[in-house]
Amino acid sequence: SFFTVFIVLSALLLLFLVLPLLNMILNPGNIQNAIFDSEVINSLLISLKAAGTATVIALYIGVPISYLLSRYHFFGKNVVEAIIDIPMAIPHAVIGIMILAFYYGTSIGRGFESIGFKIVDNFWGIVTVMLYVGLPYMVNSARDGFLMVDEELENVSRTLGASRAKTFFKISLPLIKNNIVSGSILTFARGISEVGAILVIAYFPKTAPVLILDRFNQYGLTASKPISVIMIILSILLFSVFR
Amino acid sequence: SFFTVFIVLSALLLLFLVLPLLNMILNPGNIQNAIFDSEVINSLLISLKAAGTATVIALYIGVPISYLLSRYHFFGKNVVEAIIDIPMAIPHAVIGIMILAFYYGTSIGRGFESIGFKIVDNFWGIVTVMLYVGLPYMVNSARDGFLMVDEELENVSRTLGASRAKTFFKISLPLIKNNIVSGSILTFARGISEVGAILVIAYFPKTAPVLILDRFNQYGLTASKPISVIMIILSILLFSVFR
Amino acid sequence: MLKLENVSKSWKEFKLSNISLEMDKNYCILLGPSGAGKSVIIQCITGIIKPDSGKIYFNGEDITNLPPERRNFGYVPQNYALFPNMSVYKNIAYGMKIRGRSKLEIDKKVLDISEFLGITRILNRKPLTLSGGEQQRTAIARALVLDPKILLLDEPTAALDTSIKENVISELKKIGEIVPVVHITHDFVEARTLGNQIAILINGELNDFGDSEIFKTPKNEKIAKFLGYNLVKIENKNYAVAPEETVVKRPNEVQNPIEQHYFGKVESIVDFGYYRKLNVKIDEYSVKCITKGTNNLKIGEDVKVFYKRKISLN
Amino acid sequence: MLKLENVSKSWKEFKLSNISLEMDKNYCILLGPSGAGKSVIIQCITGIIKPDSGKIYFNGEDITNLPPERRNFGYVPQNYALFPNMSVYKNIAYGMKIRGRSKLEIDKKVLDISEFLGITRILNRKPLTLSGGEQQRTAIARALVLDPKILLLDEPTAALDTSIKENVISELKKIGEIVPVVHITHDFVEARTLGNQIAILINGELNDFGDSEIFKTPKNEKIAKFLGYNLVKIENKNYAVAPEETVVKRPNEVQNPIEQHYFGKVESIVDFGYYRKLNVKIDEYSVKCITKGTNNLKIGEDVKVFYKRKISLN
Repeated sequence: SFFTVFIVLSALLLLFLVLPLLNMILNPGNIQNAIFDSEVINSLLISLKAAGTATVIALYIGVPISYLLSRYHFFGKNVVEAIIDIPMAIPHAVIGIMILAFYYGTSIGRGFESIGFKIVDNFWGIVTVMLYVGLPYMVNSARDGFLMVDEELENVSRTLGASRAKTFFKISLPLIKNNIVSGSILTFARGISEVGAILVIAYFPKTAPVLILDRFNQYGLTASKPISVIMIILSILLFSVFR
Repeated sequence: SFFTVFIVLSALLLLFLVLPLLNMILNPGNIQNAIFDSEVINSLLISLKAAGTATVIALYIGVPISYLLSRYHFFGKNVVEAIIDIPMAIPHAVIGIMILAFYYGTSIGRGFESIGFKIVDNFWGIVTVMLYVGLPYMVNSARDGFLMVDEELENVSRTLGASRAKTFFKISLPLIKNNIVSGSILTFARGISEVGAILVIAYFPKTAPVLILDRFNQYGLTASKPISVIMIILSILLFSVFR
Repeated sequence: MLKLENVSKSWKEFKLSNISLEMDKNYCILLGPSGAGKSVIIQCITGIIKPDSGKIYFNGEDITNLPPERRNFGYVPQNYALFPNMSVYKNIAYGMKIRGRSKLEIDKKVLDISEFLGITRILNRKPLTLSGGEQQRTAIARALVLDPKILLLDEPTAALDTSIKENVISELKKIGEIVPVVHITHDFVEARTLGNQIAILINGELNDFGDSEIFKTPKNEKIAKFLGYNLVKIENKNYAVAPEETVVKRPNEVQNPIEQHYFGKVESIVDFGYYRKLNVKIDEYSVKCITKGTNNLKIGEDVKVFYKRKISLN
Repeated sequence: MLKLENVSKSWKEFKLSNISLEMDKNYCILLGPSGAGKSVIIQCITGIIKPDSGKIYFNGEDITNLPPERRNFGYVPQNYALFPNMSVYKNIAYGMKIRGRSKLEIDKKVLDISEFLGITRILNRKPLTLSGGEQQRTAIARALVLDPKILLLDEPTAALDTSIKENVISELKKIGEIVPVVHITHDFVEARTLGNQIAILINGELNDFGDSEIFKTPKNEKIAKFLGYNLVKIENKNYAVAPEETVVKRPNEVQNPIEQHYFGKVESIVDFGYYRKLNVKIDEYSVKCITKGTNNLKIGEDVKVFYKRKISLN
């Protein structure tokens, strides 16, 4: 019947998604080796540090615009919203090419270079890429939060004597704490997951995903499995917190 | 004041996101050459065909489960929802390793191989990866749609003489048309954007993102720009339809 | 006609306990406060949800396990649930199309029922563009066009402007003449005006069942309280006194000092225009009284209260 | 005290045109149907939105451009807008904390106001766990604790159960004795019971302003219609007749045949218990009449209708 067909198709989908993961976790290869492999540890540290840095920056520049977008209507608002979605629309490898072309091809980019801000094969290049791909997640999470905060709360706060800024920090921001946390986790997760754009901008210092590809290309599947399992565990931990 | 700071930070964010894109579109390099380059055309066709195939499959196996999830409460529902989010949680390169390890390392995988279903360096490998990373988008879009369809509509339809299956096809499905379309676009876009997992499973036949990385590594930035611009235009078109 | 036998059901936060009820072929009202489980009963009757135990019979036939699509009961939910992607015409025609009726037959019946309900001129509109009253008529038309064995209405006036409520009540009276109706509501006015049979449901239990007399003589304290009676204790016996069956006077206005009366003080007044509602403090009880709108008592005045009728609650 | 001078404002779908109004230090009601722009006026008074043109004065001082945080007007929105992450105590204390008052002073004032409003025992609860009535008291306490110059209430009973509405009205009367109130509503009962000054607002325009006499003598057709009067034409002159100022009798019951009367037919009856509302068709007009609940006329009966009072509407 109708129901049976639906349940069978659903089971198929679930198996397709979960079996590769289960197989990986049950046959992780030699994890011990990986844990004592300084290249693995370094790549993980670089991934975490870069993603963390990008997340903090995203917080500071992403929350203000999400507040403005949730509270005000202005001419060109949909253009602004479209700009924020750019990193989600464009293939990752292309994003790398775009950022590199901007850095090398424009006076602004060369200006950054001349003051010593390097991105090619540099930690800050990784941060730049992670920030670029992660910002939409931060902005969208925070905006969804602000949209759920009843504007009357802010109105009442002002009639009770709080200025606009005080109202933002005492009422609006505390109320979207959960959205800020989940926006940060998504931005962070998006960052450590990125590989396409990083391959273009900064093959070195190697992030964990780059190292996985590197090991796979040089030594094959078995060599890349243990690092992959570590990444899986890390990602699943992050997502459990998110939920 | 409070406002000024917010506007300045917002402007900064917008410039950061839009300038690389503008620079790329204004300095696309030699596009004409790219259009007459059969390797470029082939890679684009492979990307589109694989993403299209993955989207159609996602539609058939993704919509049923999203209906069940939106209508029924059952034991273990949150486990099912977590499984659906796996492809979003795990870094792309790792997904490639996972799928490959499953294909080579389990009897199910070898079963597929023995009946001639190949994934390594094969079109169907690309489809498999694209389906894997795209499914959550399809399921989540369709589920959001079904959740917005008032259950009373289905109840009334049944009191008016329509069976459960008729009600699904005559009432519920037509009402979430828009969600199905946007879920399909997101799945398709996610597919053509994927590169990390494809690098592991199927370097050949080259998809457009793989070709971009390939050209970049072999001939440098200038050689990879025209294909990138084509991908940008394609992605923006897709996203405009989506919005 | 419709018979519920020991129907019990837990559903979300609601719980029906052992409802037994036999409705005749007329206008039946299920009256109860919100959260009493009224909607669960109606959903059990439609067949959308199955009772945990108990049986439902229609004209003697056990329909407990019959799926909704095979009952032909008209159902109009509280929010009307019009199909938003279909025109009013297509909404009304939906059930007949499902049954595979001919284009001609559908057209004729849809026009007939639309004329009866006065919605002919909105047949091409989409539900979202309609007023609440028009949406309701469409939903009723969609049910009636199939000549249902019974029409089930879930709080039909709850989503409407108060201004058109009274018209709708009169319309429903007309509809009740062509099809048996089961109508659930928390509104006493609807129940009084429409109900040939009235069942009172409180906390998932059936508390009384009868004709509109049940408003006049509440059977027990729970019902009396629900219906807005004052519960008073006189010489250690409990009585229910309707607010409109009290008389409040200034002490010096009392003509007949033999009548039994109680001294009190006016605590609050709410002015409804045609009448006023007073709370009068008598001993430590607060007694609700209804007086004419022309009465000019003030808050804080001492008064004498008479009960024109007391209903004894054993 | 509070004076609006030619205030105009377009805001979302609402539009205020040229409102001038001077409110004294007492209980003022702004009465109007939903969508009349009542909320826009109150938001202009709080300072949350600025009028497009016109001035607002408080005790003679022009406050049109003063930001809300410097007005000290208490504001209680329709949904109460309690801060959901703070306890009742912290909600009430919020304004004093912002002002940097001492812990001791805050504690004392919060307890005082909580006692006055009877919410001492819920001070540690979170808003989401409160009933509608408790939420409202908390919102009022949060405003009153700052000794506001005026208290602004936006539809204070709209979000409440009908069962506690009457109590709330009595409470508001008490509050009105300690602080001047501007209260907007669409509810005639609130307006009649509470209003010392009543302004009638229809379609963003001020239609009448005065004391509760304005219910008795509608100034023009628009107001009469809004207040529920029958508009009747007698000898080519227009009159407003209140439904409660009609008498409906069977032709054979009429005692005094000299009185002016009209023949009609009962079209519909709605039974409110204490009274009944009839629609009587007279010529082609439908006239709303209120009769006693004990009246036993039936739909379709021929009747004679008398008007006890007619208000001439030039």
